[in-house]
Amino acid sequence: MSKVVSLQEAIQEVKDGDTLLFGGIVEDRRPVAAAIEIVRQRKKNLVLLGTCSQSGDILVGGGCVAAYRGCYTSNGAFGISPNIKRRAESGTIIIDDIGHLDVSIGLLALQAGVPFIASKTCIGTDILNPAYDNLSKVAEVAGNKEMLPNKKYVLMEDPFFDMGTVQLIPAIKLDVCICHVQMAGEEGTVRIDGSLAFDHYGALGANKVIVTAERIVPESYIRQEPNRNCIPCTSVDMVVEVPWGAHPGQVYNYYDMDIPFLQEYANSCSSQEGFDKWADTWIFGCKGHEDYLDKLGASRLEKLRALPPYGYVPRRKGGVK
Amino acid sequence: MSKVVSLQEAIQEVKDGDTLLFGGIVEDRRPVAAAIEIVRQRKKNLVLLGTCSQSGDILVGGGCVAAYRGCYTSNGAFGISPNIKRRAESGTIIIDDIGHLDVSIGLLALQAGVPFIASKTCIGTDILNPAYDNLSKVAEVAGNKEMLPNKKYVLMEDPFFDMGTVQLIPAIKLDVCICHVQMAGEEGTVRIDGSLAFDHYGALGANKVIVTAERIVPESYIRQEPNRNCIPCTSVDMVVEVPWGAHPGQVYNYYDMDIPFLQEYANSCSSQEGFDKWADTWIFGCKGHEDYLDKLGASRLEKLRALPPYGYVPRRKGGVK
Amino acid sequence: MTQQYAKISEYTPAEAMVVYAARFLANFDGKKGLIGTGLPLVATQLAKMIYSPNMVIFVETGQADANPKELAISIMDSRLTYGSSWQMGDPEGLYPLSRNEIDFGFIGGAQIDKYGNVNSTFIGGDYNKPLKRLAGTAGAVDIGVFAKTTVILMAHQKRRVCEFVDYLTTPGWMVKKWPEGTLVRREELGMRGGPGCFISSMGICKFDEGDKIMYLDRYFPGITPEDIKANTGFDIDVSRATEADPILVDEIRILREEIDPLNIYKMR
Amino acid sequence: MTQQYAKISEYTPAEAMVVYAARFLANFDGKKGLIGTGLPLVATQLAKMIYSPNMVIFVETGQADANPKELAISIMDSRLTYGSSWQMGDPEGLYPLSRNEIDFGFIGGAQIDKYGNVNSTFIGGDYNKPLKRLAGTAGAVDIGVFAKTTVILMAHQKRRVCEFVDYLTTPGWMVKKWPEGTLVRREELGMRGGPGCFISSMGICKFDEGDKIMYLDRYFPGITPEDIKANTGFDIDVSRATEADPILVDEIRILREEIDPLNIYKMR
Repeated sequence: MSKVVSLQEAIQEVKDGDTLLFGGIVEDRRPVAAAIEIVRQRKKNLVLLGTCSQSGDILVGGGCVAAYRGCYTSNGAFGISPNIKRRAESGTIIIDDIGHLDVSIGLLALQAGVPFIASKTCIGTDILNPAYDNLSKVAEVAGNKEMLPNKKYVLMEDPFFDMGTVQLIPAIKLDVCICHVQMAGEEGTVRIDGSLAFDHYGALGANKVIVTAERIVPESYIRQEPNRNCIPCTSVDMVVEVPWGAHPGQVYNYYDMDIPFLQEYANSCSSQEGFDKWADTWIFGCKGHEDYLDKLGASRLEKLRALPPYGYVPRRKGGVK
Repeated sequence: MSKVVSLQEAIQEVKDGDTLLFGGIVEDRRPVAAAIEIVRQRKKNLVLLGTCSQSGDILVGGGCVAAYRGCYTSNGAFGISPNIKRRAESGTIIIDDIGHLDVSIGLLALQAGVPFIASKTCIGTDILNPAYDNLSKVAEVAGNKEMLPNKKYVLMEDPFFDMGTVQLIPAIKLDVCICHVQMAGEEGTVRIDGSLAFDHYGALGANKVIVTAERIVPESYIRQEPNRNCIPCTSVDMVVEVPWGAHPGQVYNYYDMDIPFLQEYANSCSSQEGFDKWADTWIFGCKGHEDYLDKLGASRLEKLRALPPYGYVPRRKGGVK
Repeated sequence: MTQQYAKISEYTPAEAMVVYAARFLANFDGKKGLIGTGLPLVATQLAKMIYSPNMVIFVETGQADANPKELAISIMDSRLTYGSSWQMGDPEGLYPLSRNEIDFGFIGGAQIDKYGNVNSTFIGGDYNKPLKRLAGTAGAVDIGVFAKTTVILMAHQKRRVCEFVDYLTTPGWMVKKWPEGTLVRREELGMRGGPGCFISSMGICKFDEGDKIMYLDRYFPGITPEDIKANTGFDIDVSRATEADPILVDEIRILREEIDPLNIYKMR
Repeated sequence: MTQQYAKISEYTPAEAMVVYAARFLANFDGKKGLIGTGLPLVATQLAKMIYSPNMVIFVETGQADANPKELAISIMDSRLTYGSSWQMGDPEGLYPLSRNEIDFGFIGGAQIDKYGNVNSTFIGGDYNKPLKRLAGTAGAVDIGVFAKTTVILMAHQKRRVCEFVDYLTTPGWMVKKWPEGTLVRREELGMRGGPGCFISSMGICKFDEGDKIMYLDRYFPGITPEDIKANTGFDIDVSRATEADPILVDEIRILREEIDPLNIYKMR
């Protein structure tokens, strides 16, 4: 059964107040086109999980995000994600910091269908500081309260291996997971190259899974090598073909970062006016993703195309200069 | 750095009393050649984890195993694993039954480096029956007591999602994990086709990892597609090239089951004398694995070779009859 | 398929059991099932071929939407990999259960009691020196805990269909609350799901909505409710039972010629 | 490489920091390191090229034994995948830490205190309305908890090298015991590892074996211990310090020409 829909149709399934995880991380394999469509459809009060870098920061700038729970609010070499930075510093977004292993283990619990997992992950740090525990504030704005645990964590003594005090980490539950990937079959089977980030955990446990893919291929083709696939069709609800769907980020084996675009984003978005102007050009000034691509121009995109066998654009062979 | 050694050298690293997990499951991708070498080297008091099917049952027949903790003591269509069946029914082996998700979650905890994970896995069943809890007996025979938890499980109320009583499942720790795989690089990077069974969890957390592979390839070749690899070289201690190393079982993309051999094993081993006779022929009657292969004969093996693209021998196209 | 009926002498009890199970699976066309080892694999292969082509098959060795071209010999058979959407390992094969995604689980076993509890661990004697050691849990405990409903397949014999199992491997409707081992209804332990149907070599049993005790729903042609009473280890209610529709010649033909031509599963 | 020394005017403080860090990594040739984002990636690339070719690099986005042919721009850069032994995702990238396999972690940060606690979450103001919001934990908390030793890289400024961090992201030697937040030695919470070395833009600091307080071990050429005291937010012990060996012309040349020719990391 084909699950192929348009980007607009897919994003209509994201509801105000949903808890949401984007696939990819930093500026790699981020579902940027999907994020732009969410802003275009003016979704509200989303709870962003995991990290807030390229795609998440666009949502924050677009006023779609009420709260964020995660471990990373930076666009890597391009600086702290500018929109969430500004909103954090003005106290106009709820942030609940957890660790990178916390996110991993919370999503692992989701994937494995277990309520919690013990670890020493954040012992000794301010992640466990009750004064900074914003979980209940996050739960207040979430549309579906059941997505959030009753408590941020519980401390107990390890009864099995004498490891001392350990932290019980609850599952991170998701209304929606949106992944951008290299290849998907029309029934939803997904193949990813490069880091899987959290995609292979989040997509297996989210209530609704939207996949945007550089290429949609016949399901029979992608099933020729089941060991190479990363998300089963049984976990995917909608598939959308979105070439260059992670631009200005990179997609291993497909294209590299558009560094000037990323720098321009970083510079523009230090103020809300700056983001709004950027959005006027790249979100509201485009009817959809094809318009966005035409505005970028084919020759600009061609320069970003990854070189085999490396999967990126080597610095010494043209490309980004 | 090359980690390639001989099978004899590799198995010398297995110590009496070790807790041991074999890769693969039932009669698929089982390290049978490695099991035979363990019997040949007359290891004692091993604690077998996970399942006891083809390779494990040979160890039990060979008198190498003092205790077993796991979820499956059957050779699938070929009946209950005959040696462990006989030993169980005569009360001469310690068995501690746990569930299949218990094994999965225990090894997941090992892989993730966490002490325990909560689940409702065995709630309501005799797996949790204190009268059948043989964990302390298993710990008594284990060489390295730290491999086993203080308790089999702990019950507690779920503090996060109101799921009621849940079972805390401790990590399954391993002295040794032995996997038989399709392909390994000389530095230890592993590629598996077909089910990964528990290999991708066990090998990541065991203290010592021995990989037997149908083919050892240049490390640079196997690294051309890191996404296709299943165990990183950093987790592997020794690599041995053992073609047909899972015979009489199957290896996806390489060969199918040797059904008459499996049936003969099932029939022979209902008595210890039967196993000993089998062992005289196939273990002690062979100087090593090459001898074993020559005894089987090249033409017999050729008939088992998998047909692309299926990865097995289709019934309607010759092969097993 | 033609609607021509097979004579009772033209098939074995094992074949009848598998055919009726395949028919029952028509209820799950388009649904997600986790299929255990043994005859459930055979019935599923037959069902997928004729009654529920859109059934989505998960296997506990990590295949999602498996589409085996030929009958698997065991639960990790290479035949299950080719054509599947995704191939990981045993843990990933079982997580769909604990994530509550599985509509039905389908298992065999050695003993079933009137509450639908199933035993696949040991029969008789003591745990540490059993009369008969069996395969152990495999995924049967996990299916019984997590699947939305469970279908059980087992030969109908007096010692197999009993008052209470010797060892409770797969939880049915009345289970043990630890540490005391008190018998309680499964809901009391916060467990969903439960056994929906027991298909035997003689008939189909279901569980009363109220007291959750097994009753006879259908008896196979050539078998009487009295036969079933005589072969059941507790006083089974047969008052609601009717005869099952006869087996078709084509069902047996497909089972023998297409599904298990080599008689690997020794059904005949 | 020739042993010709570079003049102080021929490199920047950021370059000095990276070069001394790369030299320090010679201690970990053949060892397993988990490398954080930012300048640690640069120093590691340089070290792998000249001082510790057999260092085994893990990255928190799931590469094992990464061998990037060119400098990664971020922690999930495609450049980290090609040539690695294994590529999974973030969880698998971090589990080697929790499995206690990682010999050294290597991180940046925004603030470090005399106990080696590192802050990469916020500076000034309140958690809910900070003066300066930072990147958050990423893997820094996990490295600080689990690596056998931690190496920290950060510009040396009075507000950055302080008495106690505004937010304790990466645990050093004196950490907070919850629920009260009492300061305790990390061993008291059953934590192994701990910060081994802080390499700044002015010198190299270590931690006293006894009281675990930071002291100056080396100052870079052109910098005096007094400069460092003036740029440190607590009264740092400089009595044990000696001058570091000068930087080599070749180190700077390789850093500029081979490692970061496009000056992506703005070190110059």
